Amino acid sequence: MALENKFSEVAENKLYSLAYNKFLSEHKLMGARCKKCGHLSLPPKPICPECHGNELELEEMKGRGKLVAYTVIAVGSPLMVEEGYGRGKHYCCGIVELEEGAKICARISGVDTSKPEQIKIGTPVELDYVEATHAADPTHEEGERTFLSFKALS
Amino acid sequence: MALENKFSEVAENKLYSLAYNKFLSEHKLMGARCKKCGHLSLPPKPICPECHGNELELEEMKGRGKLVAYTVIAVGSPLMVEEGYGRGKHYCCGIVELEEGAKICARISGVDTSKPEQIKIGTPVELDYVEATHAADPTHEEGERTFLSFKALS
Amino acid sequence: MPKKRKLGRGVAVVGAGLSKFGIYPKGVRGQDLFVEAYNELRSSVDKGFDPGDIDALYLGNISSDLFERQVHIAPAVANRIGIVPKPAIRFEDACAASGVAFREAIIAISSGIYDIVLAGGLEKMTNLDTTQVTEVLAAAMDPDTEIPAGETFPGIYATIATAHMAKYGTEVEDFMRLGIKNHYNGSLNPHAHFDASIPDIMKRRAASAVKKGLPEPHWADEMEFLHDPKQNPVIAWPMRLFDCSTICDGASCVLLAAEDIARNFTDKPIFVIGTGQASDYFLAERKELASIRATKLAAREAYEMAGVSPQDIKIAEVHDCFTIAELVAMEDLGFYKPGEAVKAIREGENRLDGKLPINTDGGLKAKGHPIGASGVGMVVEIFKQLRGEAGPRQVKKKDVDLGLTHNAGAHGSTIVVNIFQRR
Amino acid sequence: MPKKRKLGRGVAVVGAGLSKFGIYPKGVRGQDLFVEAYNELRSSVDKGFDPGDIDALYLGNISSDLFERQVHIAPAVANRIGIVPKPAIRFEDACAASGVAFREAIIAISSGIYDIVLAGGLEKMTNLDTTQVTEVLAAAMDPDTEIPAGETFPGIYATIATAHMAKYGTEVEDFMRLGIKNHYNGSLNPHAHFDASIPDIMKRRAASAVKKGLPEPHWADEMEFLHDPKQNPVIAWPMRLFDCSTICDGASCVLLAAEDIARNFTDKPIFVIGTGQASDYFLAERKELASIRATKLAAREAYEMAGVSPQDIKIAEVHDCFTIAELVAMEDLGFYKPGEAVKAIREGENRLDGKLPINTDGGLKAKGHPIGASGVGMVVEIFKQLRGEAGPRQVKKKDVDLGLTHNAGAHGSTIVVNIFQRR
Ligand SMILES: [Zn+2]
Ligand SMILES: [Zn+2]
Repeated sequence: MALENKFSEVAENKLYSLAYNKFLSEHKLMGARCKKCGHLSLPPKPICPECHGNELELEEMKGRGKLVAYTVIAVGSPLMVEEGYGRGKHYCCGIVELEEGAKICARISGVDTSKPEQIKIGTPVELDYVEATHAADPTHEEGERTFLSFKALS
Repeated sequence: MALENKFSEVAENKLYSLAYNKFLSEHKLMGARCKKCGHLSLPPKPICPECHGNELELEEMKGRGKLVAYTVIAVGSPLMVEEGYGRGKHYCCGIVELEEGAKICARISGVDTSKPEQIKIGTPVELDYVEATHAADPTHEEGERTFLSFKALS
Repeated sequence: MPKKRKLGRGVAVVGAGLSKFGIYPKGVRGQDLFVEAYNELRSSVDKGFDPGDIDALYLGNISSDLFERQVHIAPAVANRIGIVPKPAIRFEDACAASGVAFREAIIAISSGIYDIVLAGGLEKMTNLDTTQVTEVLAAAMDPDTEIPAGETFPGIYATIATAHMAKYGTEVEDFMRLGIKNHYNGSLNPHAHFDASIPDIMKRRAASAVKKGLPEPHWADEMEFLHDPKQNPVIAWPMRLFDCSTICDGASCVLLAAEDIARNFTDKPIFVIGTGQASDYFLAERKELASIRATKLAAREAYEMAGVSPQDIKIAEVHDCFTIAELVAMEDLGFYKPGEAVKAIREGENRLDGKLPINTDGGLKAKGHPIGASGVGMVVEIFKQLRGEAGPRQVKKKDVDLGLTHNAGAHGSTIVVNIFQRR
Repeated sequence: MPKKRKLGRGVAVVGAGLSKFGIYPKGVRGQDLFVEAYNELRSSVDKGFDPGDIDALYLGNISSDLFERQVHIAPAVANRIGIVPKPAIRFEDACAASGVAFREAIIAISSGIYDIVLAGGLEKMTNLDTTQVTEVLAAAMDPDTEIPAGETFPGIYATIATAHMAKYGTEVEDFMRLGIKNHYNGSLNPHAHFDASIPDIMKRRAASAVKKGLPEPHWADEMEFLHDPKQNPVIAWPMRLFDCSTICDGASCVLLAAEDIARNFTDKPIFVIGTGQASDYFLAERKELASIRATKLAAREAYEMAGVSPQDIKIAEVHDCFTIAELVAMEDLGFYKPGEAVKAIREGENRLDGKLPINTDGGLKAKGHPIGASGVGMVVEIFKQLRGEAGPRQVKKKDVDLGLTHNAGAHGSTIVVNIFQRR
């Protein structure tokens, strides 16, 4: 009855985190475009930050873009330490500007993390995914998860 | 030098939690009496809530009092569950008013937890201690800890 | 004696929204539920409003830290609902979190720095299991005395209950009567976590037993059902399962506007005419255990500011995290003399059709208690009732024009009382 | 364009106190450190005051939940310092927690509801190890994008640094220069966690090597030392260890009074003449990455309220959680044009004897960053400097009568800016 309907309505509403992450696990990077003003939100948002409209529709990103800022991390986050990164194995994360105009924070592969000063802002990148198994945390069940990553093309 | 001095001054200041708990582990229940107005704080406080004076001195409680309110808990706190209490083994905790006039929340032994309605408010109690070993938590190291308890006398 | 407080500028509630309270999957975030509440609020503002005019977000939340491993949640919520770069603040005073956010929003508008503030609260509790939730809540107790003693929050309120029973002869059945009333109200509230009365629950349980091939249980009445330890086990004597509010997820919000612009948004603004707040010690240090002093002090401040007396209040939402809490609040708010609330409870005076309806939305008991959302959740109900928009649970007596909310944090170590008027 | 904000009633700081910042044993609670700060505040009020006149406690704290497993900490602190039953509220906006508590206290006094408010902050971080602390801080990031990407807070600010380097040609040595300045200032501050300049640290490390029977290391100067990866390892390139503020414990507080009664407490009240706050998106969604928009917006609000321009400011405390954060703030606050702060840094313009001294107390880098205490910690320093009471680090140039504090939460998704005046 009403109770269950209401729950599944929220859970499956395509503009909440749950849906974004579900699409990610299917190797789809989804944004949301405002029907009123055309603004693209990535990840999807339920309400447009530009015009406050609340009719937005999902749009799949093509996955091409360029690196606009980055870092190479030596003292890793707990998640990355769980994957074996850290002091002995640095990793790059950065901000990618997609051809669609939206930017997103993601893992960056295909760069030389031993020479962080040589990574070039402007490097073209293309969408990629990383699968890794993690323990449960307060918002995820235990198991394999898909992580957004971009591969440097030059 | 100054750095270390300042630390130990705070750590050993007898009116903070650290000192209260250290005395408890020596089976001493300490309050603090305001030198200005005579108000007794239990556990000790660094500043008197009655007159705002900040000269207080430690005073050991004699440990006799009466039960003024209580409960018998079936769904135990994580700490008590660690000690084997819970659905199958209920426990009593309550508020004791000491002869010195101050009240304190503590474990209560010597009552029939299967008949909570028969526990009498006003029952005389006397100071007792429980030792139990617990895992580390954000504010305690792993190991044996002393817990304040009062034993019902009738 | 506290000083007589006053606000420099009047404030009104002009819109309100709630998410459905209940249990949502792990991947749903508290901020998603806030969007639900906010969307409902948007439709509630009769004459509409431009979200770009919201000056700030005041958000109550107790521990997204421990429940969702997220901090700095206020700007994240501002982001979700599209109101960046407006200031966004999280307030925490245990279960009074959004009551405090609401009061601070009133104060901010009153100061003149803001004209329109979105005040609300959220909590996503059910990612953790009941034991873990109990541990989170226990973090609001005294780490030097109460936690080592093995106290729990049901235990703290049960302790208050034994003091009240010893002093005034209050009986466990009085607590049960409050649960019956609140569950009935909740059954009329589509936002409630438990939208079922006690008789509804009795029918469901009997049917469920039959379905499982077990003998059909019979209870003479609700009282017999609530005395059945299998159906209503003791949590912390004398508090049983049906004396305790529910652990659930939810969000609430209201739109506040300065008095001088309130009618731009609706012809029926609900004015905040009094507000009060007080703190208190942990339980053992208090002189009186069968009463919550902070409620008395916060209420006095609110009544004096509003220029009304407890007897003027037509409807109230009080903090029934446990049934004993509702009973004690009825006395501390001055609705009844100490020890006399039981008389009203036994006579049904606080039902929907009674002289002073209390917790018409089902209270924290039946509507649910997503802790950070509860304080503003109460305001949402008073807003609806004073406007005559509460649907099947609308109080029908005439002149329901003065309402009160009472929101408690932890042991009642924080209390916020607000008084509302329809003009 | 934001509206021009104003306060209905003036407010002044009349007393201030800090605990010693540093690493305290596990059994010492954040609230104990607050008592230290409060006792110092009590002695700082020239004409004395009656603690019974404090109307409310406004406390910033980020996560006593995760650090100390304690919630509802504000009434617990009120209890410790003996001001129950006054209202006590906890504010959280990540590392801007006490900046927000301070601003809200200003607003509350301005509204007329309170006359005297104690505003402060505390954090007891070191019960957890560095990895656990990193995880707590990471909880302020976007759980959908930044956490899965493996971001950390040094990483977020390092990302801003690469954007700034690419856009303006900023060099890693510019970051190092800020660390050298701040460590020198910290060496003059008895409350600082690191009361040692970089040359002091170089001497200590050389002596320690000799003591261990190792060859004595030599560095030509501070720059060579800071380029030595053994002494100053990369945390998140280009941010190295000495670019990061320290994890430590501490508390801060100030006493605020309405303008009309401020001189009852001291002949040298420091007036709050401007305040501003703004929020922002997580990093990737921002149009500009080499700048923090919320700083610009909060600063504009504060400057307009104060009726002053960035060039009028004589001394500033800016949020240097990482060295790049100080550099970007210098530009966003309007002290220097975009890309031009490096010129001032290279010329030493922000040293104690420079044209615009910044972070005279050592900043978060050297004084330490017990996160919830930092926002009000900055106010404490401006209070002392404007009153000429900063001891060996007192700025000596004439007419240090206008000061600014800039407190950032997380990515700069919350910014609070305040402007202070000695009259
Ligand atoms: Zn739009
Ligand atoms: Zn005294």
